[in-house]
Amino acid sequence: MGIPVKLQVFEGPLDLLLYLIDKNKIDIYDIPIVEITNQYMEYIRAMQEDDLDVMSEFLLMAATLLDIKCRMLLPKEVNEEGEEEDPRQELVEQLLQYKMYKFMAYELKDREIDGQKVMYKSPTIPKEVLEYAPPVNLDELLADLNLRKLNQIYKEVMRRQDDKLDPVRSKFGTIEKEEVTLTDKLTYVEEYAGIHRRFNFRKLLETQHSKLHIVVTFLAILELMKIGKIQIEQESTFGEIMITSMVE
Amino acid sequence: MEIEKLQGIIEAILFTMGDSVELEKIALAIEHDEKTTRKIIHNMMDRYNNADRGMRIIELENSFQMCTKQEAYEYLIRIAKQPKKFVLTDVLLETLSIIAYKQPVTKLEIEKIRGVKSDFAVNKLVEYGLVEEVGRMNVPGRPILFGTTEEFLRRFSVQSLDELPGINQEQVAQFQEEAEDEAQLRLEI
Amino acid sequence: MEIEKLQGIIEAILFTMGDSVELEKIALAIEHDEKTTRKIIHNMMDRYNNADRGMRIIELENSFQMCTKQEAYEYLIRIAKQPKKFVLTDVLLETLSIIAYKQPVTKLEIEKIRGVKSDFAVNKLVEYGLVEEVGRMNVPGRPILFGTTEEFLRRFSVQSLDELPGINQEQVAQFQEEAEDEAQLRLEI
Repeated sequence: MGIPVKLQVFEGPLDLLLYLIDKNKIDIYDIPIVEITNQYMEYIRAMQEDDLDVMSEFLLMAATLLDIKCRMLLPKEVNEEGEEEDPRQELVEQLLQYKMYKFMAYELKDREIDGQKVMYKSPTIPKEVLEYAPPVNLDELLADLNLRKLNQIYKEVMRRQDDKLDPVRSKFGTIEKEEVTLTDKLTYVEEYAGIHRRFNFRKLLETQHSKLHIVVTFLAILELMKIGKIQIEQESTFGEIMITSMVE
Repeated sequence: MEIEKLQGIIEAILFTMGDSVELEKIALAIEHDEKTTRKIIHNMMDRYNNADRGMRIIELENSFQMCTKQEAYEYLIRIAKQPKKFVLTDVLLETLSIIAYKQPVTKLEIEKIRGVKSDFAVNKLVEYGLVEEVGRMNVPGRPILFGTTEEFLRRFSVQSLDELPGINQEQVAQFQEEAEDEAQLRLEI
Repeated sequence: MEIEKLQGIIEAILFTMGDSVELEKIALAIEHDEKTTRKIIHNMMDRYNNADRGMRIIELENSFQMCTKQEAYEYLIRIAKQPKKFVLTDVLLETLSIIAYKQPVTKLEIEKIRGVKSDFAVNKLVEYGLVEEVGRMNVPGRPILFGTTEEFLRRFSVQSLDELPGINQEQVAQFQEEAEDEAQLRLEI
């Protein structure tokens, strides 16, 4: 299949797949995965996309297609009920769902055309009436809110933002090759624990400046926990991990 | 009070406010219960069907709003300026339809369906006032839940969410059937 | 066109415009001469006298305007007097906490922290009198800086912002610096 010189712009991998299915007049329940994968790969190779984010989405789908292709070649997988599983099933469901919302979008567009022919009026409230509008009732509004609660909310918001950043990985600049031994790290963490007594796991990792250091520090923590020199606790899922030194 | 006078008052309220007014408020103002008030308004809506009336009353969830009839549009735009409306691209419409039908929905769910990052689209829809945050999901990370606004109903001439074209899950089943039929058809050819 | 339909169109025009509309313009829109148009409107004015109508049309010089009947005022006041239901939703609380602890802060920064557009939330907080403009940032575009109001401090019995747990003026200064640096950065890009 030749690729048109001017590539159509696709909103995403599903959009491109639907286009290929439509173009080839394929039964969505019986996608010839080899052929479609080939066409799909040809398309993304021809795509002149510099945006890595956009590209990675298309590549992820390519990986999925290749995975399905492999599974199609292997003996059929059987589920708990003893039925054969079609490796394409999940993709088919995703495509159908996406297709439905695309269709609904067109329905909405029709509605919008009608909606545009209707006009509204801005409020013309006479002054005499406006004077009666009650002020905001702050007592009611702030009823069970206090500064402590507000502070908690703030902390939660900021933590959510921190989580999005990935404090560890966002600090990786260049990875330099260097020797880090577990023995060195064991000494370091032990000393750190001796000074700080009770400290935050995240804080400790932040003192480490390379991936290798972080990994070895992590191993050191596990080792120290095993031999009972430190104790680790985490109050809630995704909560802060606290480390306490058990050495007097 | 006679029903005519009540109708006059309701008309005045809807006219003055311009915006949508909650049924509850109208009921309180005319000192009748909500059921009666709704009945009166529905009755008015029928009477507005007359050719000599240029407005109609629309019901949006639990509020009412007065607007012009579609038929008057071609004459109206000779005088009135159409409020500037942003164009909804296919991407935005697609995202909007997912939010409309799946609400309340998180960005992650939208992205799973579309297969692409959707921050830009969701943000634009929020900016246009068609979509809003309706709360947070009670799972770790507490992701924001999105839903459509009253402005969405107005803009798409939908009286309530139930009225969205084919909102139910049956639609999915229907699509599946269609796809099957299609495949069947091709087999037969 | 039948007279009824013309009346409907004129009604729609006067409704949408809200303001007074010149006879000349109305005549042009309905494609009739001014004399006929005036006659039609006068006829409409009579019909508006009915008890079931809440508006009336008034003539001013050479224009017409639709307005609420005086009799409806007491009911309109009842609507206005009904206390609005104010609720601090999750969205508002989050935004308020960010403004309280990061002030002075721009809308852009709030949006960066929350990950979504926050115009609505900020506007509501301003409407509630909890948040206000405290100045403008000295960068191109001069974005508005928001901070909490005195009323906010009173409500939370905080003497000054220093007393907010976990915030001090140094931090505020630092935040502002950061924000400025960022704005600078954006300029350079």
